[in-house]
Amino acid sequence: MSYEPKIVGFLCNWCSYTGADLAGTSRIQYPANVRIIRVMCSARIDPTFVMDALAQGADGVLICGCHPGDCHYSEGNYKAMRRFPLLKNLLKSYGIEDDRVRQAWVSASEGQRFADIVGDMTERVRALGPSRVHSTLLADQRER
Amino acid sequence: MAIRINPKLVTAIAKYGAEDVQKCYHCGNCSAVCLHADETFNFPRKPMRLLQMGLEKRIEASLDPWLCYYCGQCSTQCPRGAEPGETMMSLRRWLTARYDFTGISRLFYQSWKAELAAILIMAVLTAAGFLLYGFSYGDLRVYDGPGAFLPSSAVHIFDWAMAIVLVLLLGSNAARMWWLTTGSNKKIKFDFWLYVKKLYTLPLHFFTQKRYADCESRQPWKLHLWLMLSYVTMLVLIMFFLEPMQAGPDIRWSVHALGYAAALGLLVTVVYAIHGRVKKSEVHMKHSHESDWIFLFMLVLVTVSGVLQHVLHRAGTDMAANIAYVVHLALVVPMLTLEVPFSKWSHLAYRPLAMYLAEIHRVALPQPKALTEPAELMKMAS
Amino acid sequence: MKVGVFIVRSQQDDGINLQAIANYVANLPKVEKVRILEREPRLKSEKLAAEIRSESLQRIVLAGCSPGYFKPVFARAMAMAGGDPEEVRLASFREHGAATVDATERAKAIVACAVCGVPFPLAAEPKSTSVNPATLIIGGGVAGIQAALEIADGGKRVVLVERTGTIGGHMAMFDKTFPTLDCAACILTPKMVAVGDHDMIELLTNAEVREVTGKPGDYKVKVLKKARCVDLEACVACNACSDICPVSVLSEFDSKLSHRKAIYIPFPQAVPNVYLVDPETCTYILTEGKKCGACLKKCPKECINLKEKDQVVEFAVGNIIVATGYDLFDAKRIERYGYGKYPNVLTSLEFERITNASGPTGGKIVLKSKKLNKRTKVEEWVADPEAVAPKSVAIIHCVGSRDENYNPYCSRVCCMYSLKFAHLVREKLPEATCYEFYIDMRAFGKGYEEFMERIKAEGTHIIRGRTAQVSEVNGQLVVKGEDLLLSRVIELPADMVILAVGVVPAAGTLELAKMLGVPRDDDGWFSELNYNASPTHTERGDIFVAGMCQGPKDIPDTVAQASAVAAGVLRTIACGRGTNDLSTLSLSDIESRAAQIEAHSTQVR
Amino acid sequence: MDELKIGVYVCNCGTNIAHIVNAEGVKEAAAALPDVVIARSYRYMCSNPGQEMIVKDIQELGLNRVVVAACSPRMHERTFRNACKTGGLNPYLFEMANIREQCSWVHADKLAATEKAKALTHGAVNRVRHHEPLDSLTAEMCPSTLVLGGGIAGMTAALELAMAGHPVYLVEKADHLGGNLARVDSTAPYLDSARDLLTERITHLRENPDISIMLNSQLKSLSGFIGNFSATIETNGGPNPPERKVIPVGNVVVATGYKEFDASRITHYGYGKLPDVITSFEFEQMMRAGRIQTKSGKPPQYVAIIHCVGSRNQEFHGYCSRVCCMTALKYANEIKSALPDSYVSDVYIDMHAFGKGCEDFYKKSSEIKTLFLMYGKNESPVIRKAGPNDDCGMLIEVDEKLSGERIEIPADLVILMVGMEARPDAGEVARLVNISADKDGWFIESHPKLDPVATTTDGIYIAGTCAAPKDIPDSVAQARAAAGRILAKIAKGKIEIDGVFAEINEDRCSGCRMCNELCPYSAIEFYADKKRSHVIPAACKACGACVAACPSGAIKGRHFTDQQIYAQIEGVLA
Repeated sequence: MSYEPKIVGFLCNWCSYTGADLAGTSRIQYPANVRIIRVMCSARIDPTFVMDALAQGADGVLICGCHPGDCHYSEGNYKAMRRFPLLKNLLKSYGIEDDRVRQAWVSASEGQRFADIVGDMTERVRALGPSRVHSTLLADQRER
Repeated sequence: MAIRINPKLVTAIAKYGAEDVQKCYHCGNCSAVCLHADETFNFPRKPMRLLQMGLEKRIEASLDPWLCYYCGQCSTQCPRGAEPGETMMSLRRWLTARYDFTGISRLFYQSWKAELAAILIMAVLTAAGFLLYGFSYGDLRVYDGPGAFLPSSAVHIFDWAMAIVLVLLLGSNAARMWWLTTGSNKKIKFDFWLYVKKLYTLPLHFFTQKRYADCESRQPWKLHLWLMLSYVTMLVLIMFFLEPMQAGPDIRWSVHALGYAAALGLLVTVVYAIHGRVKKSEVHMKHSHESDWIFLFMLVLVTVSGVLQHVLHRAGTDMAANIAYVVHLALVVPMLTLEVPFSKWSHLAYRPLAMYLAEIHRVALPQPKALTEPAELMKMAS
Repeated sequence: MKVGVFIVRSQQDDGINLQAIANYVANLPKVEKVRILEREPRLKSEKLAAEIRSESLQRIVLAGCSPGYFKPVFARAMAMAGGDPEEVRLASFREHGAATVDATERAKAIVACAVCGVPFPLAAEPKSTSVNPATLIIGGGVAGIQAALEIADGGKRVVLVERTGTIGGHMAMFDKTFPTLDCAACILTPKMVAVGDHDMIELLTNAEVREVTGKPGDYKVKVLKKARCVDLEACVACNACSDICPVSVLSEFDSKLSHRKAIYIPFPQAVPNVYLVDPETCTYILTEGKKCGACLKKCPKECINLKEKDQVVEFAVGNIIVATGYDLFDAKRIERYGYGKYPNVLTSLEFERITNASGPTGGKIVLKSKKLNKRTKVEEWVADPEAVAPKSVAIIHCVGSRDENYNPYCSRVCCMYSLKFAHLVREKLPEATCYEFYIDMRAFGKGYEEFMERIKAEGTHIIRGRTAQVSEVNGQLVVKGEDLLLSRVIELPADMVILAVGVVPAAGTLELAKMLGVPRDDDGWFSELNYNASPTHTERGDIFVAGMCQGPKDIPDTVAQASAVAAGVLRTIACGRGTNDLSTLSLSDIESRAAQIEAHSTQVR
Repeated sequence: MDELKIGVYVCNCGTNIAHIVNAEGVKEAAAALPDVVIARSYRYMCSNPGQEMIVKDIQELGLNRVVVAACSPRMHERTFRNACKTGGLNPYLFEMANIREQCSWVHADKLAATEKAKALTHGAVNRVRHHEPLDSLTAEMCPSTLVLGGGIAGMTAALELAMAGHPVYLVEKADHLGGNLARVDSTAPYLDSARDLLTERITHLRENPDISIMLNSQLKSLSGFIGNFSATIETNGGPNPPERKVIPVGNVVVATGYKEFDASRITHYGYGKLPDVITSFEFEQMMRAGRIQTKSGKPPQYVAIIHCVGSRNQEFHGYCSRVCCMTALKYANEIKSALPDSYVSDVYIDMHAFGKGCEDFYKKSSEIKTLFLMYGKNESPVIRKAGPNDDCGMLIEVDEKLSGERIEIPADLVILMVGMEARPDAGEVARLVNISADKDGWFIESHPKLDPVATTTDGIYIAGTCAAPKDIPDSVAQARAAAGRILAKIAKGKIEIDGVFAEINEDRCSGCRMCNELCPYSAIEFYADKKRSHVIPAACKACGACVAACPSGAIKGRHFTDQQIYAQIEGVLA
């Protein structure tokens, strides 16, 4: 059986999670590789979550929040947005490929968009092959 | 250099008929629906704007009002009930008054009483004149031949005299129109050959009024054309064939056939017009200025009296025919002398002239090409 | 104090006997002179001043339907005569609702108050009534939803009656909302869900109010619950029934741009999230159970009952909130725009659906295309996501609005949503050109003007001038109108034309108005009690209006009104006192009250 | 705490889940997980038998954690939480795995879907282990309200609240009530009397025992949170020294209104230099005095009204002031009424006649022969003195857009329609009550569409023109809306605070105050004495921004703790 990447998706409760539900109610198909974890706001997503997910063996991590300006908490998604580049740098320093971690904005009415994003991401990650982070990171931790 | 606006004009123009012009909030619908408005002559909205702002000089200089034949589309579709059609009509009245150097026209349009009085006086004078002539040179019991009360020869001379006066009056006003709209326009330099080349448009529009035919409904054009041809026929008959016309008592089909046709045309169209204006059956008949009524009724009376004197003469009752003739003349003379140069009838000259000048403008003025490309649009806008 | 009363005749005051009023007023104490002015009187301050001096009047009362116009000329006269111009008082019949029941009596009362220099609302305060704590809300649009939540959050019971199968109203159909461009679903659906599972809200969808009797504070309501044929509790919205249903008709929710089944759910996020059966098209119902019934067999929870009958429920409420919203102006009425003739001349709502991410095209802006309906064998113009995108889009403002031949009033929202459309077009089809034909750009709200500037900057051609007509020149739609700023008549090609249709009172407004005894204004919207002082109260006690049904409004204003109404309701419940109908007050009541107030009045200014 | 007993319930949702996901498989997988004492699958967990199943198990097997793998929590989380409650279990000890909307409905591959369902369930089980029983707190709701501003909005809000029998403190800076409305003679578009409106409101206010009107007063400070504010009001009544009063209030309505634009800022209008160029408010005074006249005392023959003075102009204010257009039409009518022989020119950009009855008013105004002249945005008419042989005092030069002509408008009196702008002290007020103002100084609502009167700070509401320009009906509606919110809160008596909020571990907090800045609801206050931050549960909306940001990990986002999420991650990836 071909390699199936595991992707963890952190979705904000108000827009993205609802959007994912809409994909469901509208029966829009997308790869089963993503496992969704609901948080109240994209601002809640601590970079360490992402690191942890990768450490636990995720091949990719998807972060979704409301479109800029739509945040239920008025500006949470901006905070997430500002935080993301830092995370990216961190990941680079670990030698983790850029495509493995992605941030996207999905509104409550964009079921299709969510499906597309997941589909696209799955392909990219599949192309990258299994993540080595799991092992390497564990090694680091052992040294510490 | 900025021009001073004159808020008072709107109130003044009301006398000429335009009462709703101020209602216009400038959506541009009228200009867009008008089939005669084009790149050079954009109306009725633009003239309405000039009117609202009281820019008399600009209005004087514009031919727009004459290019409108009042099909009424603009008025029916106007979202504010601003009656663009009627406003153009009123502007034509106002312009007529402006072209007329004697100021009589202005007087007539602003007070129908004055116009009526003038007509009466003129009628009385004419009647008196012809009676005097008749009694001193002829016999009331004789209609034609020797000793006729009003011999065609005499009347004929009078016709021509009057015609010349009219042409002079109308001509001078037409000249003023040319000067105000074209002659004084710096942008249009005088080009004799152009004027000659375009000359054909004058008779063309006078006799066919083809632009009228372009309006939404052709019905008004047909009627108007019929009316016009009828009195042109009548005019020709009177100016050139008065003698055989008047001779009798037996019918001379050569001329009379035409005469009958013309008389019929006049009667039918005029009665139709009156009926329409009373019933307000059509858009362009909704609003009637006093001058319209006076004109129409004069026309009816003239036609009827004319027919009457003819019938009486054929019936052999010469005396009655003569009296009818005097009455007829007492109506014709004031109508022609007053209506043609100073009132509604003057448009028979101004309209074709406007068409003619419009042609000149189109050639002489730089032609903006039709806007269909957004790019150009943006260029223009910026 | 010597008072002179001038009564102004006007077109509106049919049904009001001015002479009777004059006679009545003449007998009031203090009134020195009464005069009826003819229609559109030509008044001169100089003359009036002389009159005032000769009669040595200290107060002038101007009575009439809306006599406000003449106040300045009298004020000037008063000043000339050395009196106090502030003592020119208005007795406006329209302002205080004398268009309703026995107008003349009301008018008398209004004048009486003015004569005493007492504002009518002060003197005319109906007795308070006891209040049933339950509230009826008619209409489940954003106004109804907002009001319902506010009141229910206050711990008071609400019955929300909605005519269609789901709450959400028009807003649920929209894609984005101006000027913030946040998606309507994102902000509305949470509120809809909240309404759906609020303990204090009883939701009656697919239902209509049929009868309202009783009096303020205690209204008896009859509601017709149309057969939904699906068990509200049991249905899990699994779509099995809809999948099997052979009947396919054009979806109202997608403004007929896509298909739905005879058993359907208006849209995926509907509340209640339960299917319903359309009796007009369901084969089983039409054939009285002889044919079809496929869904019955298919439903895993056996929660479909196609034999279900409509039923009437009765209950009592204290307050009633009317939030029936609006319908769109029927664009077919303006033939020269070719709506219904040319498939790609769309109404604004149709475009909302096309551009909506959860709409028939998944948010792709495309031209309509012909599709054969397999069942009916007729070709229908529908929005197909695969169809071609327009290269040019023209948006026409004020369709049916600001036009005496149709609706004289301004619909208030079209300018802004048109700008929003322009933005969406430019955003989704950067190549496409986009025109707006407007008369006045009414960007009056918070952040609206800035929004307009933004749209301009995005490169939309904003043309001042009303489009005269849309025609088809060998297959190409052409829009003709005058560009007033260039003063040129222009003809522009447009693949898609969007008509920014205005709004009209919702169907059935007239009947409802009769049922409730709430008057309507000349344009058919519900009349508020007082334009300035009480924009959400009505002539009837404890009946309120909120949102579009009172007059065109955008979402923030609608929501504000809805909350305002909630305040009115919560207040009456909190203090246990509602307000009775104004009509319960007799002339003498008001008269004496006015006199009282004047006696120990605290003069303002 | 005693050892974990987790119950897992897998819903088939008829065939909705079962036709793709092998529910039995998911059940067995779950059953194999540690601490799981019972795992069941059932056709419809949401149905009554389904729920009863849970209740029964809690009571009989003593479950202390419950997981349901079914549809989206947005659909049935509430249902199952209630089931737990009835079973005697704290509802927060429940977790849901979404294996319908986000699994069976979006995947065709049965195997993959089943695997995913297992993973999601595993995640839920892991997460639920770390759940803690949470109880919603309650706080007192003080029934009295503070209303800032005695204009039409403030007065209306105050009345609405007081008539419901709740005490209200109406604080007004000036020495009289009425605000800007008190300067107006009549109102557009129906030309009703503004004075009557005012008299009615003020009389009611004075008669109402529950309202204490505080004139010449200002808010000096506000502390506390919703339901429990304490406000310090300073009153300086003329000679005697200012006195301070501290009042406890539950909610605050900010209705501080606007100030008019200062016309002298636009030089080319010559306001202040040309005697007969006046502002709209100066004209209102003329109206009230019944004397429309030039400085020389003569009634003007030509009057010009200029719109958008200071509004819709990038140099001054970009926004539209919303009321000036109709007010201008009102003036046109008033002038024509008082001086029938005068000529009124109305110089506008766009005619904003959008309200009820406004378009009709616009038309009526043109029927009385008002001359409407259009000028371009950001272009400005120039007013200059007329020459000796002009029949007018001034000439206004402007590019008229609808004719394309550059024209001179004769005028003896020019009225400048000055726009609205935020009061100079708006920033100060915003700071005091802890709300924010936008670039123009208008207060920001919590949501421009669906929450126009609330702010990001619970218990603080805005109404009327302090939020943005507005006409009277809209201000009144907003004022009532604000009152409505407050009435609802008071009606409940106590404020329910959901158990889910952030809390700060004071031992860990370094007092860096990063979170204070971050919180959009300013729910985090700083104890200067202890150098520690502290979350006000009543104000916290549990977004978790602070939790993620806290450098010392001192903040715990209840029900979304790091522990719980780490566990869930581990679960979904296992």
